[in-house]
Amino acid sequence: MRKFILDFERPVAELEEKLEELKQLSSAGQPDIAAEIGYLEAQIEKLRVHIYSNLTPWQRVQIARHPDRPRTLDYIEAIFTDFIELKGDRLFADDPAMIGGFARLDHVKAMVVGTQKGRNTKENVMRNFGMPHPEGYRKALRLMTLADKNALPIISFIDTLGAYPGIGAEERGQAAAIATNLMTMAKLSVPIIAVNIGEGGSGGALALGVADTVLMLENSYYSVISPEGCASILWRDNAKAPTAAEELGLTADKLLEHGLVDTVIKEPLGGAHRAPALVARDLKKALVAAVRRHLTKTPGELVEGRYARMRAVGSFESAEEAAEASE
Amino acid sequence: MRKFILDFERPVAELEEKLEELKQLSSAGQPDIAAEIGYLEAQIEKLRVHIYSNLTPWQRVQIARHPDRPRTLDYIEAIFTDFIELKGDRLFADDPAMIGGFARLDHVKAMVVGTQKGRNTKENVMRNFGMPHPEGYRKALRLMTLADKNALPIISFIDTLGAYPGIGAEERGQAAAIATNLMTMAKLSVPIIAVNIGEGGSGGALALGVADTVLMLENSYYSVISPEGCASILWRDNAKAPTAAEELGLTADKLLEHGLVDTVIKEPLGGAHRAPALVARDLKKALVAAVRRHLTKTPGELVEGRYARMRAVGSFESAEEAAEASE
Amino acid sequence: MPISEWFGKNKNDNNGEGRAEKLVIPDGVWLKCDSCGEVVFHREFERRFKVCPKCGFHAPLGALERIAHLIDLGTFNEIATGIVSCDPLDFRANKSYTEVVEAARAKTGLAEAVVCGSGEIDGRPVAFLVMDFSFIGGSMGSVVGEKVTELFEWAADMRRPVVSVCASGGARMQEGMYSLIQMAKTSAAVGRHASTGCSYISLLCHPTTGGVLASFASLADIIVAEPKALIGFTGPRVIEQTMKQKLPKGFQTAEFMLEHGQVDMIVPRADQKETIGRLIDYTTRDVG
Amino acid sequence: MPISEWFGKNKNDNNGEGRAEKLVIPDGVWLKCDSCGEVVFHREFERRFKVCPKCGFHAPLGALERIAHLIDLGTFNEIATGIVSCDPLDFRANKSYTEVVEAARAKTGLAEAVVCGSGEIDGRPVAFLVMDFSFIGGSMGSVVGEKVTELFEWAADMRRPVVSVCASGGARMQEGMYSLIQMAKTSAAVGRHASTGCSYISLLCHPTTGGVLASFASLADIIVAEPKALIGFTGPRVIEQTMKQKLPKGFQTAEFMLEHGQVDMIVPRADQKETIGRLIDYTTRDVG
Ligand SMILES: [Zn+2]
Ligand SMILES: [Zn+2]
Repeated sequence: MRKFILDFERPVAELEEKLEELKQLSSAGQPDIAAEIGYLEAQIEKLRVHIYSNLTPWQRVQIARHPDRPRTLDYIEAIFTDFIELKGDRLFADDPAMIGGFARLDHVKAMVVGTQKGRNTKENVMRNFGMPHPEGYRKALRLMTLADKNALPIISFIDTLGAYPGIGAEERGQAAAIATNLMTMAKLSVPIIAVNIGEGGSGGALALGVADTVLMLENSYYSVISPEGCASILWRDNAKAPTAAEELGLTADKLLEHGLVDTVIKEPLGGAHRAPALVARDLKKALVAAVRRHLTKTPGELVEGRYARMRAVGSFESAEEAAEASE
Repeated sequence: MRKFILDFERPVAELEEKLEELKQLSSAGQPDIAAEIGYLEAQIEKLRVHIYSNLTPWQRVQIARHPDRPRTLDYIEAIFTDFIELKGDRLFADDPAMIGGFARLDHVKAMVVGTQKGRNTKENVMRNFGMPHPEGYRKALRLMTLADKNALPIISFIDTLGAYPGIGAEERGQAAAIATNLMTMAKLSVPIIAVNIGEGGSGGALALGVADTVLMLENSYYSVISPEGCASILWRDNAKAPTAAEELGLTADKLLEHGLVDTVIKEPLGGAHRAPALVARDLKKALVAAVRRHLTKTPGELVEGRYARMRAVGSFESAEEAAEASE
Repeated sequence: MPISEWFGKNKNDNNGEGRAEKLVIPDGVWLKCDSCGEVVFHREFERRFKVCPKCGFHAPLGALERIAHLIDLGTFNEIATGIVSCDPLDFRANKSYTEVVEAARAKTGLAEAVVCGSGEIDGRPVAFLVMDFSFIGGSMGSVVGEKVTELFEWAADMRRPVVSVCASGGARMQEGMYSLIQMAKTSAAVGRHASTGCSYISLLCHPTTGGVLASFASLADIIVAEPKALIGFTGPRVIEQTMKQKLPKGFQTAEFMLEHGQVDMIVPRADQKETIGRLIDYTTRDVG
Repeated sequence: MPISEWFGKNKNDNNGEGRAEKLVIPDGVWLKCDSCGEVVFHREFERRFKVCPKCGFHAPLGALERIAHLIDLGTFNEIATGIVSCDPLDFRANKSYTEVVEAARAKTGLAEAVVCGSGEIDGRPVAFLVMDFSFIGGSMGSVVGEKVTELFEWAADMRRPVVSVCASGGARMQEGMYSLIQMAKTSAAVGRHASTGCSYISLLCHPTTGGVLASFASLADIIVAEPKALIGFTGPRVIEQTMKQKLPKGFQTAEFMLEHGQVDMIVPRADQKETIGRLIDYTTRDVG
C-alpha cells in the first residue's frame, strides 16, 4: 500500500479503492463480479500506463521528491558491500545531510559520498531534509581527497533541494565551500561517477556533480534553480512552478537530449519507490560499467577528460554567424 | 613615566620617587642638594644594573608579559614597509588574536604572521589577549600557504600565552588546527623566520614556530607549559610559579645554551618597552640577515634543512651507555 | 563600436584626474544621493567614480566605468569576444530569453554581462574581467562562463595574474543546466590558472551572490570587497522566507563577510586601484 | 626482557580466545567495575579486553595489552628501541625527573610511554605505535618523540600504513622545550609518511589531550575514537577555570568530538581490530 499519493496519481488511487471494494464483495460471496474486477484491473493498468508515460516535468519533480523514494543510504545498502561511514570535516562539525565512506562496488574498492534525506520527519529533521551546510561540502571534499590519495574511484549520490539557505550556512561560507569543491573535483586524478537519484538542486547539487560520467534516474531532475524559485522570480507567483519546470528543461530525458548527462536509468512505472531493488540492480550495472571504463585511464587522461567535458558545455554561437542568420 | 611597575622594580621606583622630590626641592631653591641628587642618581643606576643584570626566570616572564611591551603590530610598523593586512580563514571567522599580511623587509617582499595582544583593556578584549582560536591558526596557515605559492619568505611573530582554552576553540578543533600548522610548515618551500617577542606559550606558540631560524628577544620566554600551569600540576600551588619558571629552562639565554634557538636579541635595561626603536632596529638587522641567508637556498634545501633541524631535537642517550654509566 | 576602440579613443587624451568625466553624460549639474538623499555636485560624484562625497555610498558602476577606474588609460584590449548566447531551451516567460538578451544589449550597449581583456594596473600587466549587474542582473550563462574560462586560460598561458570584478545575481536561469555547469567550468579554469603559480585577486561588488559567488569569484588568492556590498550565496529574501525570522542587521554585507573570515579586506573605491596594484606586486615574482 | 621476546614467547601458545588471559594477574575471580560498580567475573572482563560486560565501560589498557588486542599473535617486532631519556634541564620538583622516570619504568615494566614496532593486523602488515598512559601520563618527551618519528620514517621507507593508539596527557613538562619541539618533529614525520601515499589511522583512547592530540595523533587520514574517551586540546579543568562556568555535559568526549567533525567514528574495543583491518584494506593499494 502506498502511504503517499501525489495529486496526479489520484484517479488511479480512486479506481484502486473501488477495486478493493469489489474484491471484498467478491470474497464476501457476491457472484458474477469477477468480470467486473477483471475489467477494472485492465482499466487501472491502462490509466497507470497513460499517466506515467506522459509525465509532465512538474510531475517528475514531484516523483523526485516523493517521500517514499529510495535515498542515498538505501542505494548504498543495495548496491555496495562493506560500507564504512566516515564522518566530519575536521573543522566545525559533522553534517548529517551529507554522508560518505568507503564501500565496495562489485569488489572494487571505492569512496561514496552523497546527500542524505530522512525517511520520516524525525530523520528529516536530523538530516536537515538533505540540505547540507558548508561543513557537509567540506566533509565530502575531505573524503574525495582521501579517495584521491588512495586511488579509489568516487561515486557521488545527488539528492538535494540545494545547499541550505540559513544564517549559519552563510556565516561559514556556503559559497566558498561549494566553489572549492567544484575547483578541487576538477583536479582529482581518480574516476568520479555522479548519479542523480532524486533532486538535483542548483549549486548545492553540482558541488557533488563534477564527474567523468553523470547518471540520472528517469524521474530525477537537475536544475539551475528550483521551479518554485524560478516561478517566484519570473512570474512573481509560486503557483507557476509547473510552467517553470517545463521551461527549465530539468528532466533526465531533456538533459540527455542536450548531452548534459550521459545515461538515464529507467524507473518502474510510478517511480523508483515502486520497485527499489530493480532500480538498484540497474543502477549498479551502470555504475560498474562506468567505473570499469574509467579505471583503465591514467590520472592524466581522467583529469584532461573531465576538464574537456566541462569545457565543452555552453550554448553560444559566433557573433558573425548570428548576425548573418538574423539578416 | 612608567605606567606599570613590576614587584621587583619597586626598589628602583621608590628611589626614583625620592629623586623626584629632591629635584623639586632643588628647583624650589633649596641649596646644597645637588650632591645628594647626584649620589642618588648613581645609586639608582647601580641598583637598576644590579636588578636587571640578575633577573630570575620568573622576573623575565613578568617582563615578557609587561603591558607596555611592544606588540607584533608595533614591530611590523617599525621594521617593515608597505604592510597590507589580509584577514580570515575562509572557513569560520577572522580571528583578531592572529594577524598577517604582505610586507616588505628592507625591500624584500615577505609575508608576516603573528599573534597580536592589545595595548589596553579594550583592545585586549578585541584581541582575546592574544590567544588565538582555531580560526586564527587556520588564517595563519592560509597566509603561509599563499606565501609559499608566491615564493615569499615568512616572518612569524610569537607573543601568546597560548592557544585559547575555551569551549568554542575545542569544538572547532584547536588541536587539529595546531597539528596541521606544524605539519604544513615543515613542508613549505620558502624561508621561515620565527621571532619570539614576548610570550611563547606551549603548542599555541609552536604553531607559528616551525622555522629555519628562531630568534628570541632577551626577555621573552618559550615554554612547554606556563609556569603557573606547571606549578599547579607539580606542586598543586600556583605560588610556586617562580620555581617552575626556574626548572622549565624557559628563558632565551637558557634555550640558546641548549641550542634550541639561534639568536638572542639584546634588550635595553628594564625591557624592550624602555627603548622600542632600539630593539626594533636590532631585530630588523637580525631578520634581514636571516632572510638573506635562507633566500639563497633552493626549496629542497630549505625543506630538508628545516626537517633536519627539528629531527635533531631531543635529549636522550643509548640505553647501553646509560646502563654502563649508572654501573 | 568594440570596447577596445572605445578605450583606444582615450589614449591620447589627458589622463589622471580628468578621465572620469569622459563617462559623464551631463544631464544635470546636481544629483541626489541614493543613500543619504543629500544633493551632490554631479561632476564631483563622477570624479569619485560614483562615491557620494557626503556619505561615502558606493553607487553601482558599469563594466566600462570599472575598466576606466581600474585599468590604465589606453591599455585595455578586449579578449574572449565574438560569441553571443543562443536560447538552448527556447525559454519563454513574459518575454522570450532572446528578447531579454536583446533588451539588455540595447540598454547597456554591452554584448554580455561580462567584459574580459588584458590591460595594465599602474603599469602592471593583468588579465581582467568585470561583470555588469545591469546586464540581466550580471547573471552567468553560457557566454559569461565561456568568456571567463577563456580569460583564465589565456592568463594561464601568458602567466598573468587575473583581477576579477564581480557584481552578479548568480546563474542565468533562462539557460537552465547550461548555466549551472558554467560554475564548474569557470572553477576548473581558475584551478588550472592557479596551478601555474599565478595569482588571482577578486573584487566583490554590490551585489555578488549565487552561482558567481559559489564559483570563480570565491576562488581567488585574495578577496577584496567594496564597502557595504551584499555578498552571499542565498539571497537574503529567500533566507528570511526559509528561516521565518528577521535577519540580523548587517547580514551578508561585506563587513559581515570580513568578520566571518570570507574576505581579506574591504577597500573603498578611491583606494582600490592602488591597493590592487600593491597586491599584484606582492604576488608577482620579480624577474631577477 | 625486551618486548619482542615477551610477545615471541606467546608465538606457539594457543591463540584466539585464550590469549588475553596471558595478561591477567589472577588476584581475584571477581572485580568491581569502576564505572557501574557492578561485580563482574574477572576472566570475562579480561577476555573482553577490560570492557565491562554489564555497562560497556572501557577500562584503560596498557601498551602491551593493546598490542595483544590489535596485533596478530607472534607478529609484533619492536623497533625504535635502545634509547632512554636524559634529564636535560636537571628538573626537580618533589622528585627529580630521573626518579620520576625510574619509578614509571618500575611500575609499568616499559622503557618509555610509547612502544613502536612492526606487526600484522589480521594478516596485514602495519607500522604500529601505542602509548601507555600509566607511564607518566603517557607524556611525550624526547624519547617518545624520537621513537614516534623513527616509526613514521621507517613506515615511509617500507611503504607501510601506520596505526597509532594514543592515550596521553600531552607534552612532558620535565623536559621543557625539548618536549614541546617533539610536537613539530613528529608532525613533520607524519607529513613525510603521508607524502609517500601511505595511510595513517589513529585510534584515540581515554584520555588524549595536549601536545599529543595537537600533533601526530590528529594528523591521521582516518581518526577512530574509543567510546567515551576524553579528547581535547586543553584539559577540562583548565577550561573551567578560565571560563569560570560549568562545562556542558559530555564536553570533550569522543561523542562530542564526533558531532563536531573531529573524528570519523567511534568504535567499541570489541570491533576495533576488525574495523581497523578493513580501513587498512581500503587505504592500501592492491598489488596488481
Ligand atoms: Zn550619500
Ligand atoms: Zn560496568
